[in-house]
Amino acid sequence: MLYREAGQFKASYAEDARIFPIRQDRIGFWVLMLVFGVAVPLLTNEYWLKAILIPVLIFSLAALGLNILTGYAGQLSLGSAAFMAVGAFAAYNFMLRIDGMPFLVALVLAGLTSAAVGIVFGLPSLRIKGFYLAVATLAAQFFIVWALVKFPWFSNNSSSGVVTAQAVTILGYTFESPEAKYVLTFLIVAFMALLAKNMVRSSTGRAWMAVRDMDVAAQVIGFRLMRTKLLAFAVSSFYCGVAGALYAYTYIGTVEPEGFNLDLSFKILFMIIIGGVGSIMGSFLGAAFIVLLPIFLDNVVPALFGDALGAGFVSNFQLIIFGGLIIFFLIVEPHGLARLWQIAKEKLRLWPFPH
Amino acid sequence: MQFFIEVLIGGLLSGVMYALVALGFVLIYKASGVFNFAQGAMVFFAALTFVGFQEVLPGWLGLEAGSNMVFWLAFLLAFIAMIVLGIATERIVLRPLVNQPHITLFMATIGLTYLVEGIAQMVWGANVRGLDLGIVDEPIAWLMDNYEIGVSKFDLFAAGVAASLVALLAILFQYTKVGRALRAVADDHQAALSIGIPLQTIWRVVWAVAGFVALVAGMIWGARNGVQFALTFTALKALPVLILGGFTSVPGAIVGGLIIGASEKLAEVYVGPMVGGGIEGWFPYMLALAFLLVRPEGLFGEKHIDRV
Amino acid sequence: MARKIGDVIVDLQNISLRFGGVKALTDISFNVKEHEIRSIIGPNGAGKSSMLNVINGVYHPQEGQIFFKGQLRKKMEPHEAAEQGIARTFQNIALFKGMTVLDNIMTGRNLKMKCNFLQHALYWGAAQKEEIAHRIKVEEVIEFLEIQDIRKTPVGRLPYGLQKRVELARALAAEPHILLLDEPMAGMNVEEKQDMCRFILDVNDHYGTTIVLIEHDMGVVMDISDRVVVLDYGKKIGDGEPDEVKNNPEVIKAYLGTSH
Amino acid sequence: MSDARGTAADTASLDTFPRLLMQHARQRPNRPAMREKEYGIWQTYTWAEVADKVRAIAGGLAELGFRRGDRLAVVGDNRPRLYWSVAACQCLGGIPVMMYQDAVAQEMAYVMQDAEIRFACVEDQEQVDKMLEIHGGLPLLEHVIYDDARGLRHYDQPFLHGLDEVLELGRAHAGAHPDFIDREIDKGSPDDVSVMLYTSGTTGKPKGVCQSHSAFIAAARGGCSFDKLTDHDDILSYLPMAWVGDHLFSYAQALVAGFTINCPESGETVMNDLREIGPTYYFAPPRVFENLLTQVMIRMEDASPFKRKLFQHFMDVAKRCGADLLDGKAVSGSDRLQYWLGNLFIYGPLKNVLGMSRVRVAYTAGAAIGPDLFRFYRSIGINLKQLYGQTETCAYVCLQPDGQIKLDSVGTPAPNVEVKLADNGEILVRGPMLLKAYYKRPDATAESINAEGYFMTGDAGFFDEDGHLKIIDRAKDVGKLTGGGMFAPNYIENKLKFFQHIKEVVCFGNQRDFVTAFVNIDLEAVGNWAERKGMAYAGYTDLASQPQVYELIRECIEQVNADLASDPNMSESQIKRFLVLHKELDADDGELTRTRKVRRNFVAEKYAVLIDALYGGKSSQYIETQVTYEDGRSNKVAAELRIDDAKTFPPQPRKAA
Repeated sequence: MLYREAGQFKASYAEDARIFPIRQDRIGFWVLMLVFGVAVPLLTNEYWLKAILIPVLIFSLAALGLNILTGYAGQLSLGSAAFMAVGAFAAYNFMLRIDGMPFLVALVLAGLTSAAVGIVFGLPSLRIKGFYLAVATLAAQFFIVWALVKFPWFSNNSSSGVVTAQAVTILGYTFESPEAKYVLTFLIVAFMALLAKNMVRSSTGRAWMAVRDMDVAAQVIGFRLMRTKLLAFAVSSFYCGVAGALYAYTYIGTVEPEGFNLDLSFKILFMIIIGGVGSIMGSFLGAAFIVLLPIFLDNVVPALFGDALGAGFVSNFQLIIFGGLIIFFLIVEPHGLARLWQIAKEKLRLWPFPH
Repeated sequence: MQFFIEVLIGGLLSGVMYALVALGFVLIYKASGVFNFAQGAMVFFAALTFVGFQEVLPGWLGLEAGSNMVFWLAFLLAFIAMIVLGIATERIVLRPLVNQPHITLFMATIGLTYLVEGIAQMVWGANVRGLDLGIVDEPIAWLMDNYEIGVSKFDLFAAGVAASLVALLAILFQYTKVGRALRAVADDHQAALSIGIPLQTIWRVVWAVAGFVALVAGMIWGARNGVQFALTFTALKALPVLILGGFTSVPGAIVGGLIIGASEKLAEVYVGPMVGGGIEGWFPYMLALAFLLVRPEGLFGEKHIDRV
Repeated sequence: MARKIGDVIVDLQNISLRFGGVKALTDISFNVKEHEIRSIIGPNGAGKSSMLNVINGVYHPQEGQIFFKGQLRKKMEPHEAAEQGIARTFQNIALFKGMTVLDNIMTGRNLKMKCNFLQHALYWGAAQKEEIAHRIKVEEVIEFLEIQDIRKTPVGRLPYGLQKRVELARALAAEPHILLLDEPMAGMNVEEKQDMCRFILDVNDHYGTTIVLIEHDMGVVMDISDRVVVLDYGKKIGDGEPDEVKNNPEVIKAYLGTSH
Repeated sequence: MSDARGTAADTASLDTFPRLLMQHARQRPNRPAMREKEYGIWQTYTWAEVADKVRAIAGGLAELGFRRGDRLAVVGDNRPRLYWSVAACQCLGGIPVMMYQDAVAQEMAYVMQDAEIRFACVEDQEQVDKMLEIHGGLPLLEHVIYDDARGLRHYDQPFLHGLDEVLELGRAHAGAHPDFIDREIDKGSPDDVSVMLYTSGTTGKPKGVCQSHSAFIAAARGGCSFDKLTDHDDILSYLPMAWVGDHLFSYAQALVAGFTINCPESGETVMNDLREIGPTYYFAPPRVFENLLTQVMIRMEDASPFKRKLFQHFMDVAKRCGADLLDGKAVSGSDRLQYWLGNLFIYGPLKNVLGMSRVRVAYTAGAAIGPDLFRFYRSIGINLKQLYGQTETCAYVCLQPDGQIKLDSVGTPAPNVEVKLADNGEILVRGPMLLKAYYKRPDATAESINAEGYFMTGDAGFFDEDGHLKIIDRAKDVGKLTGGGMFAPNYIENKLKFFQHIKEVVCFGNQRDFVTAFVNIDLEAVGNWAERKGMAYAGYTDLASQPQVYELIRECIEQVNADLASDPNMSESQIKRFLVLHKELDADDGELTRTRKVRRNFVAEKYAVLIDALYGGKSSQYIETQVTYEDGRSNKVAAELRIDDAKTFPPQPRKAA
């Protein structure tokens, strides 16, 4: 309906291969960027930034990581949280143990550390598939969290591995206010999302998807399974690692290994299932959905039923809603919110025609 | 030496209990190719339902709390609840997802896990409850006196129950019509369908049986550690067992359980101290993982070649 | 310039292949010459597909040797075969269902693409240049196989016949020396078959690609192949020019025994 | 795409096409001259590139021995390289002879003999094969040049040349004689014949119409100034190059105004390519607009009830005030608002989906267009207009001026064109755009141009009160019923053809007591209608014979009869009996011309038995007919055709509308 594509012809392959080939989409995209990059930090209050927007961004990044592995490369992982933990603690230690370590460098190193760990735990994927692999990734989940708790060195000998993130300073400017932290997070996430999009739309992404869709055929046309899968694990873990570091540095500040438990891994998995497996945009939609839903329920449920039901009720209700939604989406729309948006868009492009 | 044997036996016995949970997985996997991550949640649900009924029944029926009557009634009701749960799952989750990739079904059962946990706690509340089967968790005196080996009566009892349950299932599979049909289905869905085996009925039966297994497991685990959310983690214990034993093999589940149980305890006792303990959380996985690299199809699972 | 057949390029000697107890291929020898169209025929389960899988390294025979361009080939992985210039299509279509036709065909170029994932991540610059360069190649294939109008369609939505064509396109995009086609015309209607035949001949003629072909449609096979090898229950029962094969009593027996 | 309008090219002093081309190459070297959808994108050629290629091709032709005055046959779809070879040929003072690419070899053979062709430039293997087929019979034909080499690798005839090869020859030639081309261009004179277009006349063999540079340039200039076309306009070139309209719009006007012509990827993708390019200047014969509308309606029928309601509502709004808004007439505020909303929700998207969002001027001609059809497009804000002209007049006689559109007229005489009516109502025209002559047919030339230099169009018509020309019919087709009433078959047929279910109609009645009709149903429209009715049918013949279909057609005819009854001169030519033909009238069977005009007499002879049946009062008639398919194969269709009566109405005075 809003689309006016007549006359938007492509005179070069560069134009044809743009991320947003349709002008209206480009406009929409930049409007969004301005809203969330500029308007939001100026207009919203601290609660929104701290409790909603920043976590949404960070989880989007984690979900993006998992989506690269599961959505694009087709390797299910239940250990995303653990890789976030690696990132968080790696960043902490780099900052702690190397004087004058610039934050952004620490962030990258954290990602690389996580990537390295990811490769190690990705090795089984060469021999095993499907939920065998999923189970294998549980090993990562438990082992990493355990290791971070058990070896005090990681947390600089703090009790039960709790660490407090150092101040974030870039070029002398210290990011303290939620606004500042939000903008920083926003920029990093946006940038990394762009990189991810670029990877999945070029040969790397095609290799992942080929392995996902039909690994034998992928081999036969010359993709190397090992290289492709391990790369997916590495990149995925890198994203989760960076997300973990941001989680510590721009979100809650004080983290403990137990915070990155299996439950969080599942939440991230839910984000991509609901948001859209194999879709960059889906990672964001899913993260937003999963972060907002509890908050929504917390506010709405009591309002509807009063507090008579007790605090436990809401949390149980949440479990039910989560579980229900997952099943619902897997049955009704396995490609999640992203696909729903796509369908809506197709309809808009064909409007007023149905097809 | 005694100590070693003691640990070993203890490990094997708890291994039996892992096997018990793993059994539930294997049943469902064999019949419907679903890797039911919710098995742990079902254990929790079953135990909670059982104790729940134990609490409320006296009030409702004016029976004397703790009487056998109450016990068996609660058991029956819990069993029925499990059957209902099983059938509902088949209807609501599996049927719509039939012919979907295994991985999708797997994720669906993760969703199911949350759903079941939520329902269970919403109905019965989240607080920890004790569960008394009337067997005290104390060493068997005779062994203690003669060999100075501490073996818990309770563990022995649990092992006994598990063993008899396995025997029961074995009989069910071998000698009943349903059992034969089920094996047929496990071998080849299409073929089974083509010779007129009602797949969905089979699934319902299997889910019900799995529910029953979950109930027994739940009661034993519950009696051991109290009925609480932690019961759901029994599933996480069972996974490495399955990887070892193979998803499709009942004996595999048993053997795998024993191996995991024993090695885990031994590792905890002998390796644990060196690394600060608490390793049974991940040790089984590492073991299973190491094992996977050598034999991806598990101890008893059958190897397959992809045809192109 | 008429197409001329060159020297032996692939030479299989006494190949035997077993899966566990099952014997898929027993002591089979035959060769493929450069630029020729070589057909493998035989009843279902004769081991035709296994033959191709042996050639491009999906299966590894327990016995026998494979000479490729003269030298003995040790055990090699499919992607190595691809690097050697062997491309193939599959009996039951093996397209990447989640991708568009264009992306599927682009995957065929992967071995010729040199950028690494970091360059891809940054995209603008080397990666983009490369993408475009290969897109041009791919577009030629698309034009060649006349699938312009489905370029951007997800392959899942295409009818069977077109999917087969796209799979061929993907294989062609790799500019292979040897093209292995596993029943490229199975389940096609007469028109689609004619088209496919035309394309196969065009490929062989235009690019001089050597083609090894499995096909059930005897008419087609006899029309387009230079030489035909006949398998039955994993054994070779005939080999030679179409006419010889047609009149080979064993072959006739084998075929009368089946529904072909 | 900048929306800034460029300025009309300053080309007043330039009087031949080659000079115009070179002028553009100097004036706007980097603006796009041509685009072609190829390899998935719109390959773009600037004026400089085009000029360069044209020079090269010209050089190559010269190298092959092409001489001033030679004729170059050009056959194929709208391909830039074919347009270039046209220009190249003109550079050398040669005469391009365009031929319809879907013509069968024999038809081509005739033209090539008639035009004494030595050089042919054809698109692809298909055309080359035709050339080879007729080559033997054409002693004059020396060289055949092809654009697309696909499938031609093993053709080793010495007289075959790839266009690339010719280009290379040309480059070499340019090296040897740098200023040869320029000198040749300088030799050209505006009165030289610039192109020969064959009229697929409704009678007799086609005649070659010789048009001079000055004629086409005059026509093009007139059109460009009339519609203020600039070098920023875009046009989609998809109609046969051999058709005068395409030569005027895609060649002459493009070279005069300097706008961009866009060539679709293939015949099948035209609609899609139209949507991508979104031309600002668009031409299509009525049937294309008709098909589009049919498509729209069919697709809307599957839409959700809400959407259908919305669509209906805003379409009514558009009917009410759309056209007026377009013509800048006064419209009430509420209507303006409603229309604005409609534009947001329906018209805008609709135009977008049709690829007409950017259309500034759209023309239709070649046949009368249905009032509803015409109103529809104008009401949704597409400035669709009609024009009138023939091959002999460079398709340039009358144009509808913006703001004064009448549904049933073809507008006022175009700049520098005189139009007057003969006593028998035949339209006579005079002006710079008239043909020089019919090639080698002084007799025909003399017949068609009278003493005062007026060209006799052969169409009958009259001027209405505002001086807008209104066409009724071919002058010679206008006949009399035995009752004395006037019988204008086309007039009636067109009225019928405006129904979406009717594709083609042939009426009879001259020297008869009443009017009868053959009907071709529109397979797609009626097919859909049938599907919704749940009727099963096997192909055209079967569907055409269904009683329900007869009902459907009868209703249409009776509506027309009612309408005719209200027109004093026409009330007697109401249709009394009709039948639905068992096969679609087809150019391959000679029943239609290449431009899909009915060959009335041919049809009358071919189906004489049916006509007799119609007038003989029979209720059915057996018939057996030869059908030729595209690929040349042919086959018999036989059927027992039903003949039905239609209700007629007593004459009544037109009610004040």
